[in-house]
Amino acid sequence: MPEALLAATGFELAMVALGLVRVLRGPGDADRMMAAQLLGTGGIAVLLLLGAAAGADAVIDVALTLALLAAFASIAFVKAAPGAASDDRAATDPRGDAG
Amino acid sequence: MSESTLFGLTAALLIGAGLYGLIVNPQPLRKILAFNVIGSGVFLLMGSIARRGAAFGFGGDPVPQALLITGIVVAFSATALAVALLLRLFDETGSVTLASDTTPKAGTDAAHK
Amino acid sequence: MSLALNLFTIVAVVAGAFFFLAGTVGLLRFPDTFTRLHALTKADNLGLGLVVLGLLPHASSLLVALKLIFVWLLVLLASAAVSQLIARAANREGPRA
Amino acid sequence: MIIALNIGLAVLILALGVWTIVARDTFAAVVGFIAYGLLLTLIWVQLHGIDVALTEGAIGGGLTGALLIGAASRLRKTESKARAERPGALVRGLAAVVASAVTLALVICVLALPDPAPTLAPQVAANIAVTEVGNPITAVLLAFRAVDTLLEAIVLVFALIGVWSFAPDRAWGGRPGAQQHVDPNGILAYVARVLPPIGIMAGLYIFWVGADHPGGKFQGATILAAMWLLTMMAGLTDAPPISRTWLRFGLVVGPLAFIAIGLAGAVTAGALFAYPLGYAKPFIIAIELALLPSLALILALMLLGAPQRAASQ
Repeated sequence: MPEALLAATGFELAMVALGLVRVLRGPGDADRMMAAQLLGTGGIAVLLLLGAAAGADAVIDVALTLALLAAFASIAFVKAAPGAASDDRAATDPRGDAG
Repeated sequence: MSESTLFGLTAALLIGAGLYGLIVNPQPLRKILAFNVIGSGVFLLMGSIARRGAAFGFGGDPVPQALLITGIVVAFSATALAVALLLRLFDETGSVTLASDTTPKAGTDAAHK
Repeated sequence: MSLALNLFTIVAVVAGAFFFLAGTVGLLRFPDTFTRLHALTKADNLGLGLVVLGLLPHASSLLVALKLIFVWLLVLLASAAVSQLIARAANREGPRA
Repeated sequence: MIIALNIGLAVLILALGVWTIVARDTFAAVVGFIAYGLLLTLIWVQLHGIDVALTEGAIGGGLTGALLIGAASRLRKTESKARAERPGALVRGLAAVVASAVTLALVICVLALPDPAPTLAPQVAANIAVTEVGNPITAVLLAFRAVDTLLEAIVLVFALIGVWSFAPDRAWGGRPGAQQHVDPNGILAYVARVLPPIGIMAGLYIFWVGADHPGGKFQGATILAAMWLLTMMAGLTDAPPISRTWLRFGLVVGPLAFIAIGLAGAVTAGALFAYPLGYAKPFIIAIELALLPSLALILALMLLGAPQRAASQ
């Protein structure tokens, strides 16, 4: 069983590595940030699989920490992006509500 | 090859890459980034040495591992300090160039910048 | 019983891996920022959810199992919020191909 | 299988490290560095340093990433000008030679490390029972090498004073960071209402299990700091003026309690930073409890940077 989990870990890691190409290519800041977000989720999956393969329960706490802070860098990006001050208008703007 | 040797060699390469970036990149923020790469390389080297000291059911020598934790936190504080200095320089002068340091007069300026 | 559980784990983890693959391919191949965001957030969280589901039978205690689910719920919350915020930021910046 | 995985991790982190150095765009380099922190966390797990992985995941990926992203966005305008200052081929070549020499020396050192490796694990294993904590890292941090940890806490306070000292005169004693204008019904405010209660519980949990399992005050305090920062970024709370008495007290309560208990050891246990036999665990927990709010405040305020607004605003 651990072998199968390690194989899955390797596959997830390969996916994370492929997602990195988007960090390199961009083209926009939002694309790069998005790729970092995917890496975060993929990294959490890798951690959980590694922990299960090694039988180390403490690894889940690492995943928990990553999950809590996953949004943090992205929110910092959104707040720092040019035009962020107009965020309160974006919500009433019909375009901003489309999502 | 054991994982401690593998990641020890990785650490050596990271330190080299960071050192190159620290010297070559003209932007101060990039120098801070490069410095962080060097720092993490040093941490990784120490961690791989700690891993070699695994014994008595511990996954690694706990003493260097504990020091690594304090090291990571202190590295963050140093980065925060450097970024604060850089942002103040930017607010004050509108630029973050270090180039003027080559002229003698500005060179004396740099000491208290 | 153990064989059935192992089989369940393998099926769920492989299905999760498939969604990670789908998300990554979408992130790389879709033409602009918003479609890429779509691929990423849908596939990615389903992927992690399936991985978590697959690992549940192997949790050593109830607390560990609950923590696993909790990790997934946190990621769901974070990525749902972040994808909307990033989409808004991209909207200001203008989508790029 | 595990070796292939480790080699994959090593190759990935090297690629990201190099990308962080050579990327044209600073923002791209910073995002690369965030991914780099994530991979480093995975590598710490592979090196059996779960405590270190927790710290790196919380600080390297979360706080440092947010700090650098903020700085990169603000400094974007200066980039094209700075790029022109790139040193010539001679300097770059010399730098490459120096960096290669350092790497080569380190590689030789790594390959020549003594076998069996010297280790302090036996001493820790022999003495950990006296401290009554189950996590060897916590025993090292708060019993065997307590002075290091105390000095580190003091370094953090000094670093924060350093950050504050970059405030312009008019903002001295004022609030750090810009005022946030966020839609109170928007998604950011929603996350900042839902996530912090969960995050505070998780932070306290990570702090509490640190006595016997991986975790502890640094990791817990980082999560608490991140939650507080989240409410500030969403405009639900404002950064406090740094001249507030409660704030200043909160910053030093941890180090002061640490020093007090350390000095008390000279009387009760016959040595500085020694604990009376049988009371080690209560004292260790008391120090950790006092350090937790101090560390959380320091980490959050360091990320906010120097004060920018007068206290009355």
